[in-house]
Amino acid sequence: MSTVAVEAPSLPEVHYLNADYGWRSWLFTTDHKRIAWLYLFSITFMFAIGGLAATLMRLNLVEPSGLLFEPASYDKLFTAHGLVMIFFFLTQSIPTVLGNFLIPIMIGARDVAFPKLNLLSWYIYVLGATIFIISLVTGGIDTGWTLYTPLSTTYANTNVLSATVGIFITGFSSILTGLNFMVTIHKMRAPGMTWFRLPLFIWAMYATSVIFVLAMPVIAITLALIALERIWHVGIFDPGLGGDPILFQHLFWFFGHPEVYILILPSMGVISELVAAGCRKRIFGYSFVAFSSVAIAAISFMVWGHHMFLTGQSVYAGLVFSALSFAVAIPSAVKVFNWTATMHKASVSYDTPMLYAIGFIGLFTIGGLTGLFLASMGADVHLHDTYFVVAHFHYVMVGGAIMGYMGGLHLWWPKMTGKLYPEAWARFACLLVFVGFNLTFGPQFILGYVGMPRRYAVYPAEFQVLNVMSSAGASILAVGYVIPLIYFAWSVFKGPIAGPNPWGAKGLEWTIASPPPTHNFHETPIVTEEAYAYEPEAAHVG
Amino acid sequence: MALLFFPIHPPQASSIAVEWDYFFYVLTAITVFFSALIFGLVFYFAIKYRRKEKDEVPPQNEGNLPLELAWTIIPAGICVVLFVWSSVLFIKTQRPPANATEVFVVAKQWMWKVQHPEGPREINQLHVPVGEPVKLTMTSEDVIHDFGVPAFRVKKDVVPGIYSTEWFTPTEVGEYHLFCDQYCGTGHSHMVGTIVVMKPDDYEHWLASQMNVQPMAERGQRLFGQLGCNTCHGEGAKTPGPPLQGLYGTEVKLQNGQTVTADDEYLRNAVLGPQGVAGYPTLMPTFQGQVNEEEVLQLIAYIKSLGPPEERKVAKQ
Amino acid sequence: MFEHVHVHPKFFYVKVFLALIFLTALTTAVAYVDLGYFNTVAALVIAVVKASLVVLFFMHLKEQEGMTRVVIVAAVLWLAVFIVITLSDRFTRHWVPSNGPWEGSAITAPQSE
Amino acid sequence: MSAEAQSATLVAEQFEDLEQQKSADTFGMWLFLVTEVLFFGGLFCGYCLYRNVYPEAFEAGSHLLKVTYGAFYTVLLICSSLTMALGVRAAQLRLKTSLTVYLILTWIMGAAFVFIKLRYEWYGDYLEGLVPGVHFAPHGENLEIIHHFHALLPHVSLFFLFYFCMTGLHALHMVVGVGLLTTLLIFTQQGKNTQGNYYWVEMVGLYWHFVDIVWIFLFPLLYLIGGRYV
Repeated sequence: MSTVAVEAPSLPEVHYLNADYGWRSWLFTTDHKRIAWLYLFSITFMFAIGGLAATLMRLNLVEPSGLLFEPASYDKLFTAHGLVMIFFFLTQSIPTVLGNFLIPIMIGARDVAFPKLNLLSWYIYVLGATIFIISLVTGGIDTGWTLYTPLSTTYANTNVLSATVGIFITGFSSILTGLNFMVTIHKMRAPGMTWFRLPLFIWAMYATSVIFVLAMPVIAITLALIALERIWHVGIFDPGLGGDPILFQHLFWFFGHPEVYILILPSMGVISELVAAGCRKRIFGYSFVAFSSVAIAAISFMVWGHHMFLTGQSVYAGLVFSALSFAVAIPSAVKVFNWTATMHKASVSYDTPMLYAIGFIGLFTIGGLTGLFLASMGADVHLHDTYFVVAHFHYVMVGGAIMGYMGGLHLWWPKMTGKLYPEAWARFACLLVFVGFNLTFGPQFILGYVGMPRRYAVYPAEFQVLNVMSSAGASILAVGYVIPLIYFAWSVFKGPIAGPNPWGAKGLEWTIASPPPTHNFHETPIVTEEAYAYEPEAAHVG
Repeated sequence: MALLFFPIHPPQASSIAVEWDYFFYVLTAITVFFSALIFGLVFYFAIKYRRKEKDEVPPQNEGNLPLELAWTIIPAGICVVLFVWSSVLFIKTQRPPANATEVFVVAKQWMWKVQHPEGPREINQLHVPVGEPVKLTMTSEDVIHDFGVPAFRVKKDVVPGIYSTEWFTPTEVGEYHLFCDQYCGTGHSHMVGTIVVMKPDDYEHWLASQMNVQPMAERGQRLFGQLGCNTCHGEGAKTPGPPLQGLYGTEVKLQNGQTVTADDEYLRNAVLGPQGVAGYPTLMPTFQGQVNEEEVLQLIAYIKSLGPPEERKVAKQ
Repeated sequence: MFEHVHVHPKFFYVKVFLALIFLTALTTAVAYVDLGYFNTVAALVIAVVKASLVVLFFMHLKEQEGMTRVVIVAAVLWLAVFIVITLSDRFTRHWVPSNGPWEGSAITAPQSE
Repeated sequence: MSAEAQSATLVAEQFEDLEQQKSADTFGMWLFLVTEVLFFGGLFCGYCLYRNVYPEAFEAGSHLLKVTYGAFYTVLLICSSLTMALGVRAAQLRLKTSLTVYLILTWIMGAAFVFIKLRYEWYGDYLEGLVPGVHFAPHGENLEIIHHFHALLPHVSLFFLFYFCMTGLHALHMVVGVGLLTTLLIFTQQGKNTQGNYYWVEMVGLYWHFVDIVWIFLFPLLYLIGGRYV
């Protein structure tokens, strides 16, 4: 039953955006949809900071001797880029914006389980981000986002302390968000909404929340230990006092590797939705895709040592980590194959969300496969800490996570605002992102293979051509990210009215008005069918 | 390979590099194959099954169990093969041959300090003869560094408080990049050097041309005297400490009942933070702060020079 | 609404309490006897028993729904994985892998100098 | 039934009924405790590692602690857990007076724990120079063992690092717990906890028991293992 609007749609008279006015109605709101907006604004701001740092870095690398900065400043730039993007943008991006907005609606609830806690999470995030930004503008931090000891505890003389305090605080925002989502998904589902009727986005968000709850506390205590060591020099990571610097890496990566799945899993969930909506088809092998999310979350906790093959970690521990790292590739492969199979004999739309989904599937495949190089200990001996690693995780984080986030924003923007964005501009921006992205990070695979180490402010002259290509790509990529900012803002005021279901997609969120009313549903919905229950034309006509 | 304006291939200058590249090519082939497959299918489906009418809904299907199993098991099989292959390769890189020439590396912010047992010392340079395995024993004075040589396809973190080892057999004469691959602070990108691989004759010539060299063991012996180690560990010392002749490589019984092998790492710990050896009073003070990492290595070289474990006889200097 | 909640008699809690006090005395006493390695084992086993008593009876885990139990087991399991693997690295760090059957003499040179 | 109307005001608007709200809140609390397990877990992991690397130093460190304190705290916390559990029972039975009494007893024991820990034990440790780090210089009783292995000193300092971190984090949780009990007492006086919605008491109880469990592990790990018979 496709309900593509025929008559001119109109906005509902009362919806969550106009139910109340004034800054109080936003800053003290407990409506999950408004909290999603609060996050959207704050993380876009952080993305701008992280993006600016990236732009300056790429600009600097145009010259082998550094175009703009001394190494000291360059080091602060890449540290700021990494920390901002990981802890203040990607971790929040899909969960707090799309997750907050959609989870209650998709499961047929009025709100998340703990709306006040939800708002509190945002305030904690803002507090942490503010402290972090202050530490950046008052001198920055130059340890790399991995904060390896003893560099971060003893030798760095930048604002390590205030930056770690900022991240520490933000971590609690994520813990509370994860807890909130888990309880919501468990306890707030509408009648009839069984686990296997849930949209795959919910499965992915659930897996992500599990990681939030289990991994984030560990980074919190680790950062606390860094602070302790820095203030009192107690020796926990200082070999001179009997400490073990590699223990820090264990603690860090026990959090750090699940963290990268926090970044990619939600995006996988979004892609499932985009592919289903863009193909008007049930996702091929629903239960395999659902369980692969859970499998990824579970295995992700046991692979952290593949970041440490060359640190002097035990070869035997390395073997275990390597084997498990290969194992985590399999559920990811299963997802990719299933998305591809979904497109078989489908009705593939060329709307922007589907274009992002197609981009994601390809780029994530490359990102995932190059991960095999780094999961294998033998290949890691040469590729570790080179630009190959940088290229690999950007294919996953940018080509994967951010493509998914952008695609999701485009799919649900009409739902969030009730307005349509200009489709032509959106497709153009998507193309720019795809081209710019590949030009930026493709050459970095070669750079890494040739041997250029990451985090180099200056580099041997023979690497220049590839670096210039990469920087050129980055400028295209930057334009690709600025254009949506402009047309999204435009669409809120001038965009055509979208109607409740502009894509003819399935799912509870498309059954309610756009923008939705404050409590989402006028009556608690009763779910009687599976997710993506598209009905073929024949049935429709008959 | 200078077909393009930029290098696409690092020099292949060690025995491991050949094997490594072979593995890398296979991985690359797998990556290209699957990426092309997925891209190809996605684009093909996107074009062939494009939406033709605005409210078209395609026929639905649930999935296909054999297909699901196929694309679970085939990648798993590939992963198993790759895992075994890569692990074998890795273990080779981790176990230096016994006849390797030893070179000692101490990293500090931001330079590489190299000592050859024969005496020459270098900074940010390492001269080695072609065709002979070289084993590096490395440690750091401050933060974690990483000794990486792209042309040899080897690298290893250099961690303070630990001796890490790395080995390679250079196969091509030439000069190659040495990079610090682990971010180590402001001067990270300046912590680079050159590995000079020379013909054996040239290498001998180079060794001979180094002026005023004193072998590491001799330096160690001088330090041994200066630090007063003789007082307890020397011959006929009044307050006897454990004798050091022929100690290297033997088993040592500690006061806590454990037995450890007297290797480089044990000796380093014994100098910097002595543990009681069974049968002797624990009088030895710590030398932490009095000797730097290079000097510790010289002391170890001296103790090592006092004879191999088999012959427990006094090596008279 | 809450009428069907199961209320335990006071003595139920007092029994658990007495068991906990007894185990505390036991663990303290055992610590004064030199059992070598077994001291650690005994202390940990007693601690686990005490913790289980608290979780099962004071915290009513026995009466919680299945999912809560899964969550608790998962947390403990995760912590165990974390600690065990981290320790396994530290204590096998000095093991050098022995020759494998796959190795020719090309790589590993003769073991004598 | 008036209870029906009464409960309607207790249900937050996102929930369908009190049953759903209760089960969501309880599940949320258990999840929170899971995050706490992993929060402490980082410290436990570090402790296990160093304890196995430097067993003598950790035993020596343990020897310098006063086991009387450890045992006393354990008994105190177990007692407070009992009163807390009985408090939850009283709330289930809607007995306002007994609930108040049990909560006050728990409060007193919790506060006593924190007070004795800070005022006597930690302060005593401080006077004996047991604060870890570069200034670590023990000069109290039982130091023969350290003189015997003077090279152990930095590693004993590591033991005290874990001792202060773990008991400190635990004490911090006790302070929070005492704060929660205070709030509960106020609510109880307002009659909020004895009208059927006892689960606020139950959730604070869960937290309180969890903090007790942490101590159940800290006591043998820090005060007992290997440190008593040397």
